[in-house]
Amino acid sequence: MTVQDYLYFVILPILVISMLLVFYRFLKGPSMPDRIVAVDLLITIGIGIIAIYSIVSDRAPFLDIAMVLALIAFLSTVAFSYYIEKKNKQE
Amino acid sequence: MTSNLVIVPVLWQFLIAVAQMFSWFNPRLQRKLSVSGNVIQVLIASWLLTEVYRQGILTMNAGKWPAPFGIVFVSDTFSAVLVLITSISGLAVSLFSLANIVEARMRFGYFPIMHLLFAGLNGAFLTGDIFNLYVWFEIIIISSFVLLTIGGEKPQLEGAVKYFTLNILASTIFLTAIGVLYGLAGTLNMADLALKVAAIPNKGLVEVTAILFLVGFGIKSAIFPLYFWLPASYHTPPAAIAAIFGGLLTKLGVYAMLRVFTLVFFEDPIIDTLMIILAGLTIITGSLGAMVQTNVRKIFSYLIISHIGYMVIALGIHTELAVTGAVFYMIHDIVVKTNLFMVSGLLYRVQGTHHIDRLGGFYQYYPRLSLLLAIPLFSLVGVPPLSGFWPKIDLFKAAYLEGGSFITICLAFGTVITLLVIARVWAEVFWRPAENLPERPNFRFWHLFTLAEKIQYITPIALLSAVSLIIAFRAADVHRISQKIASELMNPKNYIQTVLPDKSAEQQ
Amino acid sequence: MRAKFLMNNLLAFVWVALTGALSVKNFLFGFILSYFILWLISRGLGSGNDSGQKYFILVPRVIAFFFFFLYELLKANLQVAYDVITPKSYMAPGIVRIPLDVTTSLEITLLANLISLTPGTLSLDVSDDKKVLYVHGMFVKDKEEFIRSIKQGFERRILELTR
Amino acid sequence: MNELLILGLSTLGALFILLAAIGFVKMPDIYLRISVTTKAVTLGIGLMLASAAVHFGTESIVSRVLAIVFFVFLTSPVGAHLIGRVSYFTGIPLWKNSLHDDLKGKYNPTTHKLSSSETTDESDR
Amino acid sequence: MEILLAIVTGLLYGAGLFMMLRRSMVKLIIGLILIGNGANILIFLLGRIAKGKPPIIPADAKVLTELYADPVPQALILTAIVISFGLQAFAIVLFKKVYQALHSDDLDTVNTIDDDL
Amino acid sequence: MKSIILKKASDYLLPLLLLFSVFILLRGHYLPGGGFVGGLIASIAFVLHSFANGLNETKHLLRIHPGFLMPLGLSVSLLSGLYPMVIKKEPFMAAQWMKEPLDVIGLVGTPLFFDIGVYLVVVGVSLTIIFTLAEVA
Amino acid sequence: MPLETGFGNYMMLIAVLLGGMLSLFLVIFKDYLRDGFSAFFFLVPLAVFTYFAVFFGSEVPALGLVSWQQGMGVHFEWRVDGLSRMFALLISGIGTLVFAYSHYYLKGHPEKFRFFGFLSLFMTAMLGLVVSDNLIMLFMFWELTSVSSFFLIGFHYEDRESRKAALRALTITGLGGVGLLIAAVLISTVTGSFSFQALLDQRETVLASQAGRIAFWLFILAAFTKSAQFPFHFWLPGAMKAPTPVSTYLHSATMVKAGVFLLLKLYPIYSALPVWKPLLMTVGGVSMVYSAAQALFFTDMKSILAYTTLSALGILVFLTGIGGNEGLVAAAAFILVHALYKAALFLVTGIVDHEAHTRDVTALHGLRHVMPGVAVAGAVAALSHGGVPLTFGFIGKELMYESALHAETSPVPIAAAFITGLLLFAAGFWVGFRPFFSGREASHTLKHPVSLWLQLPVYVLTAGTLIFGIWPAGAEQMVHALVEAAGRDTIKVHLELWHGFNTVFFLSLATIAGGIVLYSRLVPGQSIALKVEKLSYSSVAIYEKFLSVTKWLSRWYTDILQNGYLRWYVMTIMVFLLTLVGYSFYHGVHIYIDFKKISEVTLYEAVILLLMIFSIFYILLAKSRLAAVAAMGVLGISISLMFVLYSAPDLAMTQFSIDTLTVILFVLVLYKLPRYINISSNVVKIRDAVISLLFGLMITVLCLEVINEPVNREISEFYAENSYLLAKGKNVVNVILVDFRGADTMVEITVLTIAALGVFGLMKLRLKDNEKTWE
Ligand code: NA
Ligand code: NA
Repeated sequence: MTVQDYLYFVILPILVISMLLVFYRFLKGPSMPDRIVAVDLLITIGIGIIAIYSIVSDRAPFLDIAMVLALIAFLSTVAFSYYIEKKNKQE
Repeated sequence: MTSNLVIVPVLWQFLIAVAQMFSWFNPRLQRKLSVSGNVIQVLIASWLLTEVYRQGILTMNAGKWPAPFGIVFVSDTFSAVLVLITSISGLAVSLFSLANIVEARMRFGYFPIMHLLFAGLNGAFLTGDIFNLYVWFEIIIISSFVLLTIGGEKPQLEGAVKYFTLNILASTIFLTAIGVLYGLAGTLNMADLALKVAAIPNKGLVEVTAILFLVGFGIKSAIFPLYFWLPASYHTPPAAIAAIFGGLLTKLGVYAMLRVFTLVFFEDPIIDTLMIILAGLTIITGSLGAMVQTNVRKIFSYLIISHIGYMVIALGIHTELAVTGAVFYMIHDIVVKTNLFMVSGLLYRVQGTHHIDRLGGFYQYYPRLSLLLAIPLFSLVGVPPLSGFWPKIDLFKAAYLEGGSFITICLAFGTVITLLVIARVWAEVFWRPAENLPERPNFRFWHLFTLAEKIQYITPIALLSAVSLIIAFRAADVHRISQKIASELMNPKNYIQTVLPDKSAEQQ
Repeated sequence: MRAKFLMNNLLAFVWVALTGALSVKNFLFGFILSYFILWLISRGLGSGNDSGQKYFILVPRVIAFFFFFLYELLKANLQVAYDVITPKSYMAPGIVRIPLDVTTSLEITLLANLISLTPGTLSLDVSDDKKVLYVHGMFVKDKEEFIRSIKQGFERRILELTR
Repeated sequence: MNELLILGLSTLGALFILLAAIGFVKMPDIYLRISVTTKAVTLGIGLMLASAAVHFGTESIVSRVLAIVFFVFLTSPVGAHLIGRVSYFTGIPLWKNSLHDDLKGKYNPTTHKLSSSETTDESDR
Repeated sequence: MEILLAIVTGLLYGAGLFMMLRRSMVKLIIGLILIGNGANILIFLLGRIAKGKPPIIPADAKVLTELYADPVPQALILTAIVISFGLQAFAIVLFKKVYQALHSDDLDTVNTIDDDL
Repeated sequence: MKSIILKKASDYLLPLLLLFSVFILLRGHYLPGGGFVGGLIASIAFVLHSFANGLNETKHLLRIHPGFLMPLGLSVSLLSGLYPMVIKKEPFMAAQWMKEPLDVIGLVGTPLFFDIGVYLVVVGVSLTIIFTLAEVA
Repeated sequence: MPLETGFGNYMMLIAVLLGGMLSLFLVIFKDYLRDGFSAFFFLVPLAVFTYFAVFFGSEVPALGLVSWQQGMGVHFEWRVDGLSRMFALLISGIGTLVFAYSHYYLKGHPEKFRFFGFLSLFMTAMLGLVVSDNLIMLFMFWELTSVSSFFLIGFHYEDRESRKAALRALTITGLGGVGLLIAAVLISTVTGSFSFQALLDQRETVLASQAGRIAFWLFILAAFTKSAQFPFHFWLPGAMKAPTPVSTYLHSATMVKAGVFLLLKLYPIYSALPVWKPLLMTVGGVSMVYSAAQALFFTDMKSILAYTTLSALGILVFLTGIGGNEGLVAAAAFILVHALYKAALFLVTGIVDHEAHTRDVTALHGLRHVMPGVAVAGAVAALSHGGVPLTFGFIGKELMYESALHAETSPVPIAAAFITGLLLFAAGFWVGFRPFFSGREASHTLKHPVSLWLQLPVYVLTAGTLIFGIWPAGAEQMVHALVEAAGRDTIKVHLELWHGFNTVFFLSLATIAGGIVLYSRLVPGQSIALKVEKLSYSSVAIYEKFLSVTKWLSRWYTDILQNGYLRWYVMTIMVFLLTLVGYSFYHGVHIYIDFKKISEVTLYEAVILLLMIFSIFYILLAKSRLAAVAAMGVLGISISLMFVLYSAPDLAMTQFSIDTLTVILFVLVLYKLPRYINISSNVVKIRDAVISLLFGLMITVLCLEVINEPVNREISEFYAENSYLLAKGKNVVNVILVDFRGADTMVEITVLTIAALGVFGLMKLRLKDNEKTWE
């Protein structure tokens, strides 16, 4: 078993299973912040998947995607928080 | 022949728009740029047409990449003629906007967006690449959305929701069709597609693709039963905007269909039959709709639908005769429909309503103006020898010879109803005495207009009326051009050879 | 002025890191680029007024701080991991009010982020007068001890860095 | 050597992430969920990226990985803070077994101003 | 794999249509976005998919020689995504404006215009 | 949103993101990235700043209305296409490259300027849309 | 036949267009002309009359051609033979009289010059029609007569009835016009041109062809509508809303005869059809009897004349139907006869109306005292109308009886002709005799004597009636030429005053006797006419009913389709697409999947797709808007990851950044909205779900089928090879975007710009009330 195989057959499955778990929480909620955190987590795990995938496929350019994800994922969290805060102020 | 001239009509509009965006806070300058720019545009378009007439099909390989690898712009006679007609209509609309569009709208980008719309139209007419056609379609769609909603009046918004949704749906179907086509043929250049699609053994899939294109373009051209967005929206924006829409946008769909269904997809009896049925139903639906409307602009809107049917006939009857008639009709229709919506704007300006039951007395007050307005109205009807009449000869002939009795009857029906509807408009709007005119909120007597305003209202209408009269009295010339276009469309070999000189050489 | 110069250098380094080409020219390019960006946004950044000397003492402290942080991170992570894995819960969560000694926004932010980054604690908010930090903790059996650990740990070290 | 390092780093990272995911599902209230996940995942990602850096080994990749890690470490606690405070004043309750709530009543419901005063409300529950 | 992807594509189109057939304007926009995504994936899928072979020429090479994913659909989708973004942005704002004018998210309140005016 | 933490973080994130966006823009010809993504990242940077500091701060910082970046970017792109056509008598958009690559930036040619135009337009567009919405909403 | 060339051709063109030129002159200069200027207008038709009278002898038909739309086969192709000459002379001759008459009749009328404009335009149309030897040219002038008639009927446009009548006339004649156009086109598909001469030359081929036979019915439609034959007759009485000179000129003497003209012109081609004779005789016969009877129900002089005109048109069609020498001669003579007496009667009516301000025969009597000359003229015209010997009307009636008598063995035709003659006699007397000669005292007094401008035209016409009545041989040559032209036969026409004591003579006597009895017994009254009109089976009523039903149906049809519900529109379009594609799949695509071309599924791919599927369903079912938006975020991440897996790094980046921005947009917009609505019933949901499912299925199947097909990678190979070497970039996607397909990107950023400008304008622009377009 090469490192590649290990990453492919062990690490990637672990990561996608984590994704499923997080997604389960997304579906379950119960509150909106839960879902927002879930989305944020999914992105972050996605970064991990991309990192591993770049090793598996031996393509460094994929890491750049991870970089972009890391940079701007934060903004949706900010936006959702902004939304909830503003919405609450209305009431 | 390769020539950069092909792209100039597009780039020129871009330049005007950019210059206007830079003078965002100076609507006066924008107005001047618009009118003078469009005058030059007409010259450019005439030049292009002359060159195409002299040298044959012109191409321009963007980025110097040979077709089919880069995007190629192609101007055959059809494209060049449409660019010219668009430019003339554009000039008229540009003049008409000066008085018809309130300055508030100009301060929010009316002019640059209008010019980008023209750039889009010219681009769509001139491109030789199917995906590039899609992006031009998008530029047209988005600018028409913006023009439709600019000002944000309630009826405009309501109309826009429908216009928007259904047109986006159309684009998406179009995009899907492109995806499928690329999956099948692996190319996007239309001439190359012509060669490669012909070589695809699975004709069933090609037919499905053709249907996707048909529906996508069908929505844009407002054929039955895909036209719903048109009567829901065309009567809502200011007249100058409605004039661009009414004259040009649906015709673009027809252009795309004519192009794609003569170049890429070969004759398919099922689609031909379908097209004939659709053309007939389009004529009938539009006519019936026009009969019952009471808003002048809605009447015109339904007439647009009805007359789209005339052009769609050519797609059902794949003969040079039918295409000649359709192309001739298209040339006439662009000019006249643009003019009609400007007429509706003038009527509104002096009467303060679009409603046929409240309009009236126009003849009584403005007999000479009425006479001018009668030209587009009766040109539309096709009272001989006005422009709408000539293409009908070929259309009727083609319909009878190849299309069968159904389409012939529909064509006759459409002709009679158009006559009735316009006669009714004449009787109700021009003849019937007006009531309570001065009490209306937007009412203003014509003689109270400033001279500049009068000129800005009259010149464009007169310009387009003159063009339609020229079309009428030089019908044989227009007919000859239409025949040339039809023959180019029906025998695309020359087109393919010009775009793909190497490939065609290989094949021989 | 000095702060800006530092910032500028920092950004130029980041540029070098990003492009991965460590050369004088690249650094200069990054410098010019970040100069431009700083100029672009100069109105938006609060003008720093810390003296320039710090720059030289700062480096060793930063390194020490970094290792302290790593240690805390690992330790707390294991603690939480244990609690997540084992079915029995040892959790005693709660929101705790922590009066602050740090005063500048930078210090507060640094502190809050570090607290959040270590497992089991989460900075919820800072009071509008910047005097109090509200922290959610997973294991707050003893509130005073909890407050003390934060004040003695992260806050003290941050103050060492910035003052 | 490199391979072992990759194995170690990625395994550790994957475990942290898995742990965070499990915690995210298991934890009883939003604050705990945020608390558990933010850092575990941040750490996990850092380790994953580190293994990639080891794998490619080039200067540019390493510096890029460092940059990403820096970004993540900078942004994720801020995000956690934002979501956490928003959760609080939208009234999402703490877990029933929570011991303290010093924030209770400190937010002005209309202005969202947070006061620093030490009122009597902070008593244990 | 292609089968699954084809199913997802179909699902996106179907779901988009279903949302467009609702009365809520927000749902309409979501529907349009879904169909748009569907179209992108369709182009992607029909351009044939390839795993782990981005069409980027390696630093030490001058041409792409080994297997690579077809870059054309990618470029098309990129253009399409960007264009849809423009349209979506406009749609969202249009919708906001309609809501301001009509105080309703219900599409059935915007059909006065088809009656005579 | 009033959050000291966010505000402080955004002070650092803004220049970082902008830098990053230029990085992404310039490398697009060789590696993933380009004017479009670069522009998006730049605009996201400003949006983030506006979330943290309020719209007026961000506008103040930008000096000009972001809308003017649109015609600016369009002209840059258009000119990079027109240059070969008008000056070199070649087809529209026929790429013109400098003979030798520059350091750091690499080979400079009209496609690069084209991409810069894209970048500017994207920044202008995103910011115009979002600022308009944020102001009115 | 000599073909005119050069100057002669242009002379003809000028003669035809002279009226049009006058019309154009009036449009431009009418505001600068003094009222009296119109006194010169009659010179225009007079010149034309002279031209036709002098330059075209009856011996030789003349042909000519001024080429116009070269290549479309449409030219100013003219032919002057006996038929067109007679019509041309009538048009220009009566035109001269009407022009002169109108000069005084409309004295001081503010719209006088408009009136003359249309009148002279009409003259051009009518002249063009009768000289055209090109079917399209003929159609063109035919339509022009309809249009100018429309404007003339609507001359008093402020009157609702006038507008209605004008519309009605245009509807009916327009219908016929379209028929004529199609007929012309059909003929051209057989003969290869629009030339009438070609049609004549190839008449056998035409008759044998389907197109030729369909064309026949369309020609008939055109002729019957124009010449107001039953059941299309109802537009003509309404047309009497036009000023009296118009009624004289258009709706009695000339335009309405265009249909008859067409029938006569087609006679050599279509009279060979077995249906010709029965069709024309029946329709003409019914028209003549029915209208003659109706004429007696009115008291308005013009209405009476309108119905007698209808009857006369019926007679003409009837006679054309009989055909042969006798029928044609009778028809030809009757055209002239009718033109003379009917024009006179109309003009007399006009004088009475002008002087007494009423046209009600029951209110008029003894006018002989105030306008003796007019009274005599009226009486002469009435006598001619009744077919009394020594008037031209007598000759006409004799010929009609004779041909009716010989037409069939059945007595029906002659009976119909006799009844018609009887009724017409009485009707003519009511108009031409009764207002002047009944009663002792004049019902009205005049302020001035009747102007000579009004009287002279009447005298000219009555003189013609008398001259030809006494000396019928004078008209012989014209009638002969017409018959020769129509019949394509050289026969000798002999018109005589005295035919001896035969059946026809006794019938004539009986007509006069019966007519006198009828005239003296019947009291004019409107009541019957009103009753007839009220009966729902009268033509007008049926027409109106038809119109309203059509309108109702159109409204219903239009509203069903365009019902305002966006989702209905979407559904219709999609169902249409589904049906077409479904049909195409069904008959043309063999559905199979080649598993060799399908790659295997791995866990992580499956999970990512699962994530996509779940988030899609979540979006569908989400109760909260924000949750739906968040799920869109999840969908976006999954799509990005998929793009990463399948080697599209640029796509992944872009997709992700765009999704982030979209979330921000939603967030900025959504927070002020009311509750997320969910109103559809379950039935509707299930229906929509089924449609959506089918649509999705269609896409899935389509995808799988396309994947089966072979791939052509010519383009992408070119990019792979040349991206670096020629375009100097290594990220092929980016090189495509900025170089290979840079034009797409140029447009794309423009789209974005416009969208941004749109958003800006939409949110920021607030129109003031006076800037709004909508009321
Ligand atoms: Na679209
Ligand atoms: Na923590």
